Amino acid sequence: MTLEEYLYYIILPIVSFSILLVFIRFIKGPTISDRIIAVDLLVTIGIGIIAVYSVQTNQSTFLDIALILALIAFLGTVAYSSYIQKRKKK
Amino acid sequence: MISIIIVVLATLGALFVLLAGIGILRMPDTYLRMAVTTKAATLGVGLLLGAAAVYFNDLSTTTRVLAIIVFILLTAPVGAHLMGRASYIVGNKLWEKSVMDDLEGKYSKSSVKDKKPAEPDSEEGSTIPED
Amino acid sequence: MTEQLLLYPLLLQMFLAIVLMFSWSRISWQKGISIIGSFLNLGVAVWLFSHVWENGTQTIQAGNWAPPFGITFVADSLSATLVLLTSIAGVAVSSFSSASVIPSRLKFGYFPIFHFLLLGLNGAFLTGDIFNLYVWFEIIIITSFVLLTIGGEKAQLEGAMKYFTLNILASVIFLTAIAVLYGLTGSLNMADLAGKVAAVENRTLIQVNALLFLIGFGIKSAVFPLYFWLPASYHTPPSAVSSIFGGLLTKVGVYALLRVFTLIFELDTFLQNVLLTIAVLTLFSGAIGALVQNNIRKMFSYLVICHIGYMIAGLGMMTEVAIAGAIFYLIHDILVKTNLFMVTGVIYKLKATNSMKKLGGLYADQPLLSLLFAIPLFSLVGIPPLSGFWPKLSLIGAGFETGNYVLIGAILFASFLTLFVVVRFWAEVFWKNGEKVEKIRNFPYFNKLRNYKKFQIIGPIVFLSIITLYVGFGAENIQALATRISYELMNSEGYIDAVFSNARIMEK
Amino acid sequence: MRTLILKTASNYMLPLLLVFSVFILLRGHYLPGGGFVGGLIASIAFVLHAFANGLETTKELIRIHPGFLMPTGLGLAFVSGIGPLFTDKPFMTGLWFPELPPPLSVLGNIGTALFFDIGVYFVVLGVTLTIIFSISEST
Amino acid sequence: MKNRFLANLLLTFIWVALTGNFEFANVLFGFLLSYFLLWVITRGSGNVHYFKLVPRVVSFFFFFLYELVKANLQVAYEVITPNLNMTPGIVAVPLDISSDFQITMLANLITLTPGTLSMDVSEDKKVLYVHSMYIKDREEFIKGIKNGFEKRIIEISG
Amino acid sequence: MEILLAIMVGTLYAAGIYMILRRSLVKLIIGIILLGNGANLLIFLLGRIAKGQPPIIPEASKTFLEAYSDPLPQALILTAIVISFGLQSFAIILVKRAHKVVKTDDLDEMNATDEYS
Amino acid sequence: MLAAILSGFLFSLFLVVAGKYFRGKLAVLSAIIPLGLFIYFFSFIGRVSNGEVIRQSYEWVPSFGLNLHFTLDGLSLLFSLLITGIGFLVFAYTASYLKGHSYLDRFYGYLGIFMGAMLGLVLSDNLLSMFLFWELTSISSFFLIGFNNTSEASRKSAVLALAITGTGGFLLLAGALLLGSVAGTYSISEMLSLSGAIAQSEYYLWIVLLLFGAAFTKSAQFPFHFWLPGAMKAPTPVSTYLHSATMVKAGIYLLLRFTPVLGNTELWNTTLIIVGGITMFYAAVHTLFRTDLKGVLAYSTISVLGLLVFLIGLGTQYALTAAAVYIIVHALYKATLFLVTGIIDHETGTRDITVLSGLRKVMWPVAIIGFLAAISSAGMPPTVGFVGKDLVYEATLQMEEWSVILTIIAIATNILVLYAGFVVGIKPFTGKLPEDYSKVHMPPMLMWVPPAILAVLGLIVGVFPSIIDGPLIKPVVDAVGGAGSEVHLKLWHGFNLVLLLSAITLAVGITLYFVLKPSAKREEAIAKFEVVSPKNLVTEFGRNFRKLSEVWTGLFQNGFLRNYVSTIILFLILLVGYSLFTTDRGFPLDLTSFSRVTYYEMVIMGVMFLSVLFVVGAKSRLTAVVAMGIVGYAICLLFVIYSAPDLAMTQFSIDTLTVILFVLVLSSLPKYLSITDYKMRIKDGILSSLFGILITLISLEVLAEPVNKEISEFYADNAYVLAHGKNVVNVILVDFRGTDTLIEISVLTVAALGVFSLLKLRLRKDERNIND
Ligand code: NA
Ligand code: NA
Repeated sequence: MTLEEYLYYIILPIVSFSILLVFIRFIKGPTISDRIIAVDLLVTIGIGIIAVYSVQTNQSTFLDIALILALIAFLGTVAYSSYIQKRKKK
Repeated sequence: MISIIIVVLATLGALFVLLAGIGILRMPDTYLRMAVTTKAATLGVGLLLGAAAVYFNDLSTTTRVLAIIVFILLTAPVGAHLMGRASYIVGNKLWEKSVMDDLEGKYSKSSVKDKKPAEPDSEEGSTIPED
Repeated sequence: MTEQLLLYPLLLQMFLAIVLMFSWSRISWQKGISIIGSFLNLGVAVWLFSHVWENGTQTIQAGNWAPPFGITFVADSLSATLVLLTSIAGVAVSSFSSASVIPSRLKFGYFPIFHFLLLGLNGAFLTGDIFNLYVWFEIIIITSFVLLTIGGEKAQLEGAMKYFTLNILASVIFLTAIAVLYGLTGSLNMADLAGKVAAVENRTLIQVNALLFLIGFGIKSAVFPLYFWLPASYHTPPSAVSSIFGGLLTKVGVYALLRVFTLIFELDTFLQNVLLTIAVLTLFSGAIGALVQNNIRKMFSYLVICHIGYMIAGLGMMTEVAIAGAIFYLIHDILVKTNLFMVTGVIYKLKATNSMKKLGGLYADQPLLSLLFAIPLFSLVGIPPLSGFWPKLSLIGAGFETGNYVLIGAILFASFLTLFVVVRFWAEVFWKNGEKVEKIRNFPYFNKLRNYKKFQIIGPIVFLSIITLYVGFGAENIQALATRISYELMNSEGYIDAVFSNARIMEK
Repeated sequence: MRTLILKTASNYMLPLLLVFSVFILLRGHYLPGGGFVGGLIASIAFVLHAFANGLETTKELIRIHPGFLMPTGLGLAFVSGIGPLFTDKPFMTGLWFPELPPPLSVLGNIGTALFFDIGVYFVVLGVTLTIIFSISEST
Repeated sequence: MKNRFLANLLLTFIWVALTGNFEFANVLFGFLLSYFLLWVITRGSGNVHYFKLVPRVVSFFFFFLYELVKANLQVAYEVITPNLNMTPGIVAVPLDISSDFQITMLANLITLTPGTLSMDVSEDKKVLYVHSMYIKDREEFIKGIKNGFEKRIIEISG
Repeated sequence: MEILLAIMVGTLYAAGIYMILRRSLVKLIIGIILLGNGANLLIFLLGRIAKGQPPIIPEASKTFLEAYSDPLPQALILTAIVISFGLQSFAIILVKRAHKVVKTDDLDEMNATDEYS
Repeated sequence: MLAAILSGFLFSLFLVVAGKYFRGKLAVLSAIIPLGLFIYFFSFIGRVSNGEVIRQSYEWVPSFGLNLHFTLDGLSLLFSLLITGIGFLVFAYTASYLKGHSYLDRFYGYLGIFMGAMLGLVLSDNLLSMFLFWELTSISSFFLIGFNNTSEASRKSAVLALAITGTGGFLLLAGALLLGSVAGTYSISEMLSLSGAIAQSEYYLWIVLLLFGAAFTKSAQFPFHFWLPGAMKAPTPVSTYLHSATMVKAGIYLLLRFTPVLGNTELWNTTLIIVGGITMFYAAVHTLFRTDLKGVLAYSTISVLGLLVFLIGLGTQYALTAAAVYIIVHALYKATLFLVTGIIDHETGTRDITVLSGLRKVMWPVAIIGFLAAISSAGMPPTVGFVGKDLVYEATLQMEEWSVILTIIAIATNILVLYAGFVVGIKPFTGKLPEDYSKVHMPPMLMWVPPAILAVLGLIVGVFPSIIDGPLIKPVVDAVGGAGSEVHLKLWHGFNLVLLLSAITLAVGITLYFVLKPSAKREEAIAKFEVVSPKNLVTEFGRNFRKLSEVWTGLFQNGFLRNYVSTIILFLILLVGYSLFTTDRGFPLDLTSFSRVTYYEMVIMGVMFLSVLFVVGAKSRLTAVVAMGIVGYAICLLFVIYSAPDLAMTQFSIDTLTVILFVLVLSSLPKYLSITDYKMRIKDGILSSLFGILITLISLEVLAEPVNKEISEFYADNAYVLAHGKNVVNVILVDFRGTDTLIEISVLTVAALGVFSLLKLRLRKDERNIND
């Protein structure tokens, strides 16, 4: 089994499956916080997928996207949390 | 040799990611979900990125991978902190088997004390416009 | 100097917009820059027009990339004419705005945005690239959207929501059409597309693609049943804004339809029938819509719709005479509608209302102004020999030639209702004794304005009226232009040749 | 939203993100990135700072009005577009300058395209900040 | 001044690392760029504390990694086994450390290690509220943190 | 794969229109965003897709050595995305302002401009 | 001739500038213009009566075939003389009638335009220029009818008149264009030789019907006649000039002018006889029921117009001669009666025939004038009216078919016209002078001399009809019925059937006058029947049409954005769907060309798909926004997988920013609304699903088509070599297609400016009132 195959048949399925699990949590909620946490986790796993995919396709360029994801996704969380609190205050 | 390292890193990473997935699904309250996922995912993704760094085996890629990992380490806990705090303020209940809550009453009197048990996914807030 | 002449209208407007942004808080500077700049632009447009008239279609390859690889700009007679008309309307509205728009609005970027709008219009008329056209459309949308909401009062916002949503819908459909077109041909250059579209074997897809363009541009041109955004919004912004909208915005859609359906797609019978049906229903709906309005700006808004029908009719018949009629009408309509919305602005300034019921007595109060206003009004109706009359000759004539009797009926019907509506407008607003409307305190009544401001407001109306009279009495010249444009459109090889063989790529 | 933890973290992230945004901007011609993304990241850096420290602090930090960045960037892009006109080349023709001395040599080939991209960077930064700041101020 | 210089150096390093180009020209460019950016964002206000960070972050990193892995395994066990045998709760942990940086670092470390989550810091910066999955005894838990991460942080940041 | 993407594009278009047809202003904006995403993906899809071949010329070479994906649709989409962003941000603010002035989020209550007056 | 026509226009233009000087004593000077023109045209009588046709031509808009070609033949000469002659008198009369009126200058302005237009109309040899002047007469008459513009009735009448004549104008336009395209020319004189071919053309019916429409509306034929009584709201000089002597005769002129081109067919003659016959009788009967002097005159005018149409329909040389004479007759006596009415109105302040009497005691010259006109209208010898009436009877009697019926109608009409003439010309002056009017005095000279001239002229021509037969009538008959006509007018034909009929007419008419006094009761009585009158039918139609317009307009522009969107989408689905499915072919779907589906792509797509559904179904705004975030991130991942790193970066950054924007804005918004009912959701669901399916099908079909990558390859080959960049997408953005980018950042800038102004600009309270 080559590395590519290993990634394709073992690693990516596991990660993809995790995505599904997280997405189920997103669907189930029940609170908005749970959903936001789920989305946050999805993005983080997305970084992982990109890492694996860059290896699989031999394109290190994709890692730059992962870099941006890592930097920016955080801001979404900041915004959401600020929003939930703001709503509560009223 | 290098492939083996990659395989090991990738496998471990994938497993930790999976762990985070199972964790977020199984854990009974928001805080516990967060507690599990923040780190499992961070570690898992870190390992996957490490695998990539090893695979490409050049300096600029490695530094970029390190940068990503640093960024995640920097931002993930801050994010978790913000969400945890926000959830608590909003009134997300702790799991019923929780043993203590030192934060109780620390936020404004109204918000936590008379917390309506977190309205599952209802619209937060009133219909009165703010301004 | 003249090699890149066709870009000057664009560059000048962009330059103006940037300079105006830098003079953000200095309103009086902005007024001066805008008016002087508009005159400069008029000069450039006249220059470009005469250059194109004498030397034929001009092209420029932006970035010095050979077509179809870079973005091509093309000024054929149609484009040059529309750029000229835009610059004429630009001069008028720029001056009109500087005296009529309230200072609070001017302080928030009115002028830069206005020049971005003119930039967008010029760009849309000059580009030879379909995606680039999309981008120009977007700047037109966003600028018009901002101008529509500037000041943000209730009616403006409501109108803007509808305007925005439907125009975005149009953009999405346009973009969808571009996607399909690119998927089929791999090209974006319109001259290049002409050949590549013809070579596609799947004609059904080409027809579908043409329909998507038709609907996208149809929304922008405000034809039936796609016009809803227009009556919902045109009466809400300051009249200066309404006038540039009324004169030019829908015309961009018409221009795009003309361009796309003469250059890229062949009009088959089905498409022709679709266009003709649309034209008939547009004439009908617009006319009777105008009939029931009490707000005079709304009334003119519906007339904008109605008269788009003439141009679509011309396109739908697809004969040289018919297209010439559409072009003549286009020229006439830009001048007259711009003017009329300014007229509504002056009326508002005189009486502080736009309600036909409340208005009145204008003829007694302002006889000379009334006579002045009569020029665009009766030109709109097309009382011969005023400008609106001539294109109808071509259109009806072409209708007989092609046997489109229902269309002729619709043209006559719309003409009649236009006449009726305008005449009733005259009777109500100019003749009737107005209700005693209570004077509003602090309202900038026209009579209270300083003389130079009055001039800035009336001057543009006089300016456009004179040009309109020229179009009417000098119809021979305008018809010569319309015929030439029509010829160029119907024989698009000239356009394609100009893009490809005249393309001058300099040493890299 | 001002928690100590976020505030501290954001103070460290600001310069980091800015460096990163310039990095993305400058490499755009060779690798993924460019003026857009660069500008977006830079603006996100300031927005984050504003979230954590309050808008006033961030505005003090930037000092110039973000609105000013828009005409500046637009002007820069415009000038690099019309530059070629003065050498009798069409609008937007790329002009390339001779090799530069260090440290600017790291930028590689310098041409109007680079200035254009920098213009884009400023516009995007100015636009985003104007929008976000205006909203924050009005709520 | 010294602070800024160190921060400048750190940013330069990051620049060089990002670009992966260690030529002198690039280092110089990175330095000038960082200098400019720092000038932009530190005019008027703010003491940016980079300079203190560099060595400590590096040395601390490995300790942290160890904690991370160890605790992850613990959580993994919890997640994978059928029953949930947790005793979660929120504990107020009194702090000895006082600087913003230290507190933030501690909080983040606590969050990153499994089972625990920093919820908030009190207004007076004296208390850190921590949510944990396993609380057998409050004092014992507090002691664990104080002897673990907090002690380490004090050590490395003096 | 293309077939899935095509279905996805259709879904985005459908969902976008459906959301625009709701009465809430916020839903309207969401609808517009969905439509925009749909259109972008459509350009992407019809420009033909390719896996793992970013249109970036390898470091040591002057041109592509192997297959690359079509860069033009990507550039078009990039432009479209950014433009949509500008429009959407303005629309979002408009919703805010409209709500403040008109005092409703309900589009059905925003029809005064179409009444005969 | 051009100068003659233009003089009217130039005069009006001159008044715009110098109007205020013409409001006072100078007003009478304006009559010099029509007088001069009258003399000018008068000078042509000799040449024209010798059969000469004078032509002048100027090129104007040759590309439309519209040139100013003027022809002066008998027909146009007769009309020109009427226009300028009556014009002269009316101009002079007006100076006194509207003396001191503050808008006197405007009035002259309109009159000037009208006169010019009317001259242009009758002199044009070019069909299009004729139409042009035709329209100008309508417009100028609109301004004249509405001259008392503060009165609502005046305004309504003006609008109504223009609506009817305007309709006719458009029919004329269509007819002219059709005729022009059939004949291949717009020159009427050239058409003369083509009349056979035109009559054979398949469009002949349409041409005739369109021209009839124009003529009937302009000349107030049943059922379009009703605008004319309404037009009596105009000041009396207008009624005199336009509505009896000239403009209403434009339709008659048109019919006469086209008789040689289109006439002599059964369609032509029968229609004209029927319409003219109905009109003349119907209108004549109506005169019995009017109490307003001008009302009576209006209906009698309509009746005469009907008679003229009727005569043209008869088409014989006699009939045409009768028509030509009657045009003069009518102009002379009807103008007189109108002017007299104007004097009465001016001096007494009323036109109510039931209260007017005995005025001879205070204004005997006027009484004489009225009497002369009345007997002329009655057709009593020795007036010119007698000559005219005799000719009519001769014409009807000469007909081979239906002559009895036609004659009876003619007699009945004449009786009633006589009645009308007496009521207006005699009744006000006879009997006792009411107390109220004892102070009434003579009008100024300027007012009674013009009608006097006309009345005397009527008498002179009646006694010596040969004055006009050679110089005026014969050329008309030649022009219309073909050269070489024999026209000899005589007052006395000897005792014959015609004389008997005349006697009967007079006897019955005079009896009727004495028996049937005008009364308000009768007028009210007939009003009950007015419900079904053409006027009411038209106004009713107008009202219903307006309602329909409101319904139609409201149906589409109903204020609900979602209806607008659904209409547009439905339209798109129907058109595109039709086009996609009607072509007979299999659906070309080539699955083999597609790439392999991997599970991770399926997972991403699945997540994305579910998120979209989640967005759609979300009950909470924030949930929807969060789910939108997932959609965006999923797209970002797709971009990564399909080799678009730049897109992925941008998509991700922009998605995040959008989330921030939403979050900042949402916090000030109220609850997420879910108000639409179940049915609506189903309906919208179906509509949007169809739309989505359509897009999917189109894209799949496009994917099956061959690809052309010429341009992309050029980019790939030259990105580094020529543009010095390796990220081709970026090179496209900043170089190959840099213009796009430049505009795109402009879009962003404008959006930001818009946001800024939207959030920061607060109009002051007083500014908010300014909707401008
Ligand atoms: Na063609
Ligand atoms: Na008309």
